Amino acid sequence: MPSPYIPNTDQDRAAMLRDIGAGSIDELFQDVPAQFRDVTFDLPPPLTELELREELYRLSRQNASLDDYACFLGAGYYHHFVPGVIGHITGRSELYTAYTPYQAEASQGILQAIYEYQSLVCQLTGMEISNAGMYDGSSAAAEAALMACRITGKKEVAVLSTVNPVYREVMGTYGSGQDITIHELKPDFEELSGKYACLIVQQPNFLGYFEEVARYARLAHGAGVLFIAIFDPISLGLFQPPGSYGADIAVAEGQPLGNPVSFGGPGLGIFTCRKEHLRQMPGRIVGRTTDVEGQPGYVLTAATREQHIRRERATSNICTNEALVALAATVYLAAMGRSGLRRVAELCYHKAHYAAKAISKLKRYSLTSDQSFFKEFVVRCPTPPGKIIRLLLEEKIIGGLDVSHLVANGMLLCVTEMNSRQEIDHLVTVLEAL
Amino acid sequence: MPSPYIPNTDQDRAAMLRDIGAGSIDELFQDVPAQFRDVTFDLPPPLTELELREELYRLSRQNASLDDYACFLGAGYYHHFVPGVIGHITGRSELYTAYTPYQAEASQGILQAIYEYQSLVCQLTGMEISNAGMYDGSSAAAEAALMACRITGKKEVAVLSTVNPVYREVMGTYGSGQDITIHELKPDFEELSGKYACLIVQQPNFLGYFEEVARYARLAHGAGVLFIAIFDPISLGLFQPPGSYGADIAVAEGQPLGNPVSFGGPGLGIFTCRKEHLRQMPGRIVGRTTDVEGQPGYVLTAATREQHIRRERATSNICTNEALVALAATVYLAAMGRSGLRRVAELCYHKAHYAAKAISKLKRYSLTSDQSFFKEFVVRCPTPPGKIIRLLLEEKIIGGLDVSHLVANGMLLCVTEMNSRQEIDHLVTVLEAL
Amino acid sequence: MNKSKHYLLPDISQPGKIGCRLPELDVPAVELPPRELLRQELALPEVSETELVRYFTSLSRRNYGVDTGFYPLGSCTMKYNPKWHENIARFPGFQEIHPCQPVDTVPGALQLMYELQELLAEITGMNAASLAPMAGAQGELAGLLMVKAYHRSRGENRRRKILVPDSAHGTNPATATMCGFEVNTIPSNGDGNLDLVSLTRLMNEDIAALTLTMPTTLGLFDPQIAEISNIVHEKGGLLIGDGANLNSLLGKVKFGDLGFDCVQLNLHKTFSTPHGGGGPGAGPVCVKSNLADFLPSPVVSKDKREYQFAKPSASIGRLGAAYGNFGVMVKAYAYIRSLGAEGLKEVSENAVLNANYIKEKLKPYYHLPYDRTCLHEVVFSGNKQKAKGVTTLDIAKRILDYGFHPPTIYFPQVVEEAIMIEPTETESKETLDAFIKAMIEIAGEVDKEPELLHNAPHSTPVRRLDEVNAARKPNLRWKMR
Amino acid sequence: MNKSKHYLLPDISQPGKIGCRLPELDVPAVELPPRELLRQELALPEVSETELVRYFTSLSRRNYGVDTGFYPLGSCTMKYNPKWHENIARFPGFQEIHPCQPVDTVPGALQLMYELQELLAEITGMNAASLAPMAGAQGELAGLLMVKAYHRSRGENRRRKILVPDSAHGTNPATATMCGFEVNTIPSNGDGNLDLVSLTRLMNEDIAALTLTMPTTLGLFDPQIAEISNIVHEKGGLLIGDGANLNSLLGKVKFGDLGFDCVQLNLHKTFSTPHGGGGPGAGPVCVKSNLADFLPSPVVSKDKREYQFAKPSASIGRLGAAYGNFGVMVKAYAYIRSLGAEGLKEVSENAVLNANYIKEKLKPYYHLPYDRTCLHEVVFSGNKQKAKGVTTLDIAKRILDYGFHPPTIYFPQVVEEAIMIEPTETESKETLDAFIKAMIEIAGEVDKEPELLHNAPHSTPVRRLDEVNAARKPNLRWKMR
Ligand SMILES: Cc1ncc(COP(=O)(O)O)c(C=O)c1O
Ligand SMILES: Cc1ncc(COP(=O)(O)O)c(C=O)c1O
Repeated sequence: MPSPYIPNTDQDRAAMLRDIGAGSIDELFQDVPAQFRDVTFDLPPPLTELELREELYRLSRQNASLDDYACFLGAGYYHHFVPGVIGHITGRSELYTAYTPYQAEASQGILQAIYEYQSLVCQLTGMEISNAGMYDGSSAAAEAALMACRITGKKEVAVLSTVNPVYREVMGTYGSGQDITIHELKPDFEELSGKYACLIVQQPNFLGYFEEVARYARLAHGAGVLFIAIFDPISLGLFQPPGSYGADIAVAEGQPLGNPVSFGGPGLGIFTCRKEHLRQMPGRIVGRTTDVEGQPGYVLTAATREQHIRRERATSNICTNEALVALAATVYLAAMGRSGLRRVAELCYHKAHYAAKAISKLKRYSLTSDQSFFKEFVVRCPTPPGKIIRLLLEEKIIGGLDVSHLVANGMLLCVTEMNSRQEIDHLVTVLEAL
Repeated sequence: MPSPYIPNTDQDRAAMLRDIGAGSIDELFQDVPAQFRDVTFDLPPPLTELELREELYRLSRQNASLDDYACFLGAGYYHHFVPGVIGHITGRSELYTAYTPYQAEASQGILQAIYEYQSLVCQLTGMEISNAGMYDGSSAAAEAALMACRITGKKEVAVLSTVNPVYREVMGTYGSGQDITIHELKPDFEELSGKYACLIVQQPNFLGYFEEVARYARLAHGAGVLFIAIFDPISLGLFQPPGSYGADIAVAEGQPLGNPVSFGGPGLGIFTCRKEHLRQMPGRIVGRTTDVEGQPGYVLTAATREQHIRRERATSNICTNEALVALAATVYLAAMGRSGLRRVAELCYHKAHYAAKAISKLKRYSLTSDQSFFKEFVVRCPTPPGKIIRLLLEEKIIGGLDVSHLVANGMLLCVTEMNSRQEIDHLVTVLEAL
Repeated sequence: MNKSKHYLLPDISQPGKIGCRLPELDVPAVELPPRELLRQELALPEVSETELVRYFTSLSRRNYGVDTGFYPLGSCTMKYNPKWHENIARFPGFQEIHPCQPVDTVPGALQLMYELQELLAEITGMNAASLAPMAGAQGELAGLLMVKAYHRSRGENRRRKILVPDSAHGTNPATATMCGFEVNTIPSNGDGNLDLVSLTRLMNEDIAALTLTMPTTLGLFDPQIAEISNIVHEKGGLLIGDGANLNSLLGKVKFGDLGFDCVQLNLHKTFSTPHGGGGPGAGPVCVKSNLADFLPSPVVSKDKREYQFAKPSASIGRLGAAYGNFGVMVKAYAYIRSLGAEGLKEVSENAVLNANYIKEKLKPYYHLPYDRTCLHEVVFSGNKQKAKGVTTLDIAKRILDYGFHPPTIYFPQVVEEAIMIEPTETESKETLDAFIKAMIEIAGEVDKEPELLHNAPHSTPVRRLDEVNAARKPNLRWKMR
Repeated sequence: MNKSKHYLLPDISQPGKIGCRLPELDVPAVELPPRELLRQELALPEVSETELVRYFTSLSRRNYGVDTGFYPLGSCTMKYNPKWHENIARFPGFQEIHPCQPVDTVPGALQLMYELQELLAEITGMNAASLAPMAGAQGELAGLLMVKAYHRSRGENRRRKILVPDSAHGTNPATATMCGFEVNTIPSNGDGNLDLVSLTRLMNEDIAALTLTMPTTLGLFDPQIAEISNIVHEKGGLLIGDGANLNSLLGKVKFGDLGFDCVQLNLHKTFSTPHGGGGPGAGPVCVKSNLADFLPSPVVSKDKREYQFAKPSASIGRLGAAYGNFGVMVKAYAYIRSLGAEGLKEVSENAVLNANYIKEKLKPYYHLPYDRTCLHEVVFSGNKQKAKGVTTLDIAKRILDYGFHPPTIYFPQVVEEAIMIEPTETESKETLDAFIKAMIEIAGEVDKEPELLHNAPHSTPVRRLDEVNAARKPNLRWKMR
């Protein structure tokens, strides 16, 4: 049976072969040495749309979805509210079926949206410039480290031990190619060596607590070291943005801005820095210009940094990024606006504190720190958290992250605007009863 | 908090009131006598999108959806395959947020789509003309009866007793206003009185079996009676269309053409007839024409039949119809095409017969007729079907329709391309075990 | 960017293409029925999914919707529709349920319908409701069939006439005829209100009901409503409301208080379900107790915590094969729940404010036949311009060139060269100002460059279309074999 | 119809508007943290949902996608993407799952990933795969980091160079640099193949690997592949494939058979997940056994019927914070399952047929530097036209006026004034014919009306944009307070 995705008919193929002057399609593969040709492929038989739908629906139903569970899991990916309007806009097929906007005149929609994205991200972070986005938060952090090494000509990177360990691992991977070493610093250092290209701090940190970023910025700058901040974009609705506490480069996972958790991908690497570093920035950048008639328009710009122009001297190899996720973030920031984003952050803050307080009052549970936090915090459990997490599942609750390797019997809990009081109370009741 | 759906701000409102010269919005309601103004409304408090989503998701999950159950229920609404492409096209907001295309130059998309719809429906039915659609199959049938009365100047309508009883009820409602009486005829009559405006036959009939439509057409036309056919559009992939067996008017429920069952609404009333009856047809009609530059274009036409021009002398009061459902049907027919629609009909036919045969072999079950059928048939159950239907539910099967008021212990089963062999076998096994 | 030649499906059809593949038969095939039942040929287009999507996408790009821009089509309440409600209506638990499933497998659906009945009754100040009607006009049909059944039940068979104001929507008289009534038209007076003298004269024991649109199709609230209700009821008639314009009274005024016995609502207008290019809609009817037993079937009733479909004792019967347009009900329900009482009031207040703003701003440029406070819409006349040789049709077409959808024109028929503008509450002052500016510029063009208007539109995918020829030589379909 | 003034979000922002309402706090509020942690101001635009939707809808209408029309952007494989796969990726069971959930609560997700690994390994003829890379370039990064780790594990630390053909995509050399390698470029020969003489000369024990795109970015299959593999492997080097052009070999030829040790795939090209205007993509790496232990982490392993995430014993580590772009994997998996082996073969055959058809038809009009059978794409040169004062850029812009997206231009750099056309298999002969006709007309215009090309495009929402000034005076954002 013909394929709905291949419109040529047998007649078409015959006519085209005739015009080409080839006897068969196989002839067109003549450059492939015979021994490599037409080998067998052991693949499952094709499925029609009807069959595929049933099979994949069944597969998807094996997963416990956050639609049906209360979720107190964060640790880098967050279950925030995604306004319904976003899917309608990212679902506009002129946008999602387009390529990277190389031909500006045919791509003003996407280009202008990226310009909005860059602007909104700058407004949000207080940073001077933003690129069009990287793969995810961790690879953006890794690229930031590489960029700091390029700028400073150094090869050592200092990362606070309170940074998400997975991020540190990704930096390690990225750094390994150029023999860049990643040093883990405990938070309480009082002086910083000038050998480092940069100091990387996460705010709030992996365990949810606020760092003394101003102090770190001072220490870094005092030592001629660039200061890189990894931030939670939602927290910026309420808390100091990296631009105001001295970050030279600031990166983040942009998923919380209007995107589902999606098993951790696609995400969005937000990447911002100070203007002076533009030429060292990785990734795509859109600029505003005018057409021959003087109308405003948008183009990809500063491309001499990029692989397709600069090849082995490019600032990064990144090519395809996460444009559609960035579009969702753009719509999210516009939909929320000044007051909405603040409200989201407030809801997270107060609900998380409500939960923390209630749990800390339980006999066998306690908080492991009295530092300020935003929406995540660590609870010390009476038994290994792994066991508790299992039991919570039976109550249709996805519990926190087991961080007992970092904090004895520690479970990292996250509370967002998606958690109703009822859910939180239920969690507390269940924890108590376990 | 401001509403996302009301963009005016307080300042806007103040400025506008100033320009209007009104002191308050209340002043604008001055024509409403004071005693009627600002009464209280006892409604539940407003919900934000987040809250609404949770509440309605919970409500929806209380319903047993066909995604999670095997469905053998038909009886006028059918669980056929809806190609995924349809939702993407009906989801184009230029189409679904538009009104009826009164301003043709701004509505060429919808107008052209309706022209395609009318054409495809004519091709499918073998009828000469089609309107742009009615509310549903039953109201289309009722309007067909009224139209027959207008054409013939008579007030009595003959309906075969094998027509869907609900359709007969709707005809009764529509007829009651004009004192039109609906007569129920048993299928075996040999002669037809000329007093009837029309004879209405359903093919295949309510119980799934084929009627001798040619004989009925002969009898009707011989008596100067119009012949109206109610058909199943999917059956036309394989079986004779109404245009070929002499229907003067042919109507159908169009839901099976690419639309979910949706608890029975929205549906689509397909309405076709012979060209000579154009001026008596109810509903919107689109025609092809040209613009001042000679380019082809489409407009609403033959509007002098309609309520907004003809008022009390209109052929019907219908105004809003089911345009978006008709669009889905259009895409469906185009996506399926010649071979696809035939395939759907074949799958239904063979699977239904496979199921019927297997059930008829069970000790305590039998078929109640040996007439030819398409995808529906009646099974005589050993106990009242209501009980069996309950028990099937426990096996995640939505059984057939209880028709024991028509056929003793009869259950009307429907099998479509959505029922896999496995599902059918499961049904048979469960029935046997009950 | 889209320099596309005109084509239709048969033009891109080619034997052997397919837009959707179907599974192989997984059971043994059986013999087909006798040949005379089988169809010989089925000439449908054959296109691939790629071509299908491109074709319909390009059609969509030749269409104007609310999401494209301002759509002030009077009487149609073209408001912005919350996007998320579209998703809700597509939840499998709402969309993938069969109307004949045992009711206890769909309690969520019945609860939603029951609560929507209650909400609509509360909003209109009536006692009962049925969601069965599938559009406004079918709601009107239900209303007048109830009127008929009501009078019959009281032995008053002589009431064979319906009074209909001259400004009424075409569906009102058309419905009366469908119900076997004779239509008597009542004129409007100089203020745009119902002429009470005529009403008093015409109202007698032959009259079954007066159908009244409130606010009227002139966008006006008739302040005589209490008298009207009295006059009609005193003679034993019923007052039937056309509630299509409820958007301006939402959360402010109750139909029940005004004396109406029955009113149909257009969920696809007031309750913000998109129009779909002409449907689906929904036209629930809300009634006072006197008509409750006659409501169309089914209604949803509640007994303890169980919901059931029920047929009112003297029901006029069914209007469709199922329960009405459930998919539309879901969106309307979502809308009401998202707004609450306060939100509904904001809707009507802003709708009315917007209409009055346009009225004041355009009054110096276009003739305003009824110079008084309006509600949700304002009706101008193009008379001034007509005198200069430019028709309302020309103006409407010219508006297209400014990037707006034109208002409703030539309706209501009581206003010559009518231009009926309904901005709705979902439009911002900025949008209104841009529209007002365009309308003023157009008024200027009438004097300076009338040809610009005669030849408008200039910027649409097609130019002005020949409707006369379309009607004279109907081309209603293509043919292919 | 859309005569719209240019505006940005701040232009439609007004204090007090909101695009999405949020719930009230349902728990007691607590004290906020110290003031120095709090932000003073947050200057984001404020717009209503109506305005938001209109704005972005209008942006979409100023954009060209595959669903709008033919998009023959060479090297990018802009094929039509099955619509239903979009829906599958949005199933809550795929989209609403958290990467840190206990793995036994997401067995369906792990099974899908595991099977996709297996399917990709089979399709490429390799032994193992990791889905971690989030785009093609990151897959390349994974490949060269594995090369580095591999040689290190064997103590061959001196291999610090990568050979890269001059026709290679920019990501190839850029990746080599990111991995700390030095890049040595190998020229192409007169046939567009790799110059074997140079390869032999440059290949030595300092070379870690040759990265080879196959088919090449010239759209050609290099028939010397067996020799190339031998030369590289004999000196202990690895052969690393850039599999971005796999679309032409799907179901026909296996990378593993050709001698490759590693290849990255671009799921967003070959496996039909839409490009999203520049992502997300996915760039899985498939490797022979020699590299399997080095694969980026995590991979999914299967033990009896249990799936687990695993870290290969000598893994280069993680490339991202989770498991790669799962949402993209779902669509690619759906695509492979819907096509099967036979379907994949039809894809490549038709892709190649379409490219050769265009090649033959346009050869008389545009210079064809390598006049031989091509695979998925054909590279012309605009040299002839350049001689007449019309550049490839002019031609590309003129193509826009004919309603098509232009091909890739000025790449690969080995061809002067390159015009790189990749039609893909999802285009019909009718579409190709229309494009060919346009290209021929444009060739005619070069002679007759070169100004038409210099000033092109004429019909796009904006005319030709000033890129030089954009780069010189970067305006990269708006500001608002
Ligand atoms: C005042 C009025 N009444 C009745 C109707 C008819 O409603 P529907 O189109 O839903 O049948 C309309 C619709 O245009 C209307 O504006
Ligand atoms: C040949 C080739 N290699 C590599 C890449 C890079 O892939 P990605 O854009 O997914 O990073 C591309 C993409 O344009 C390509 O065409």
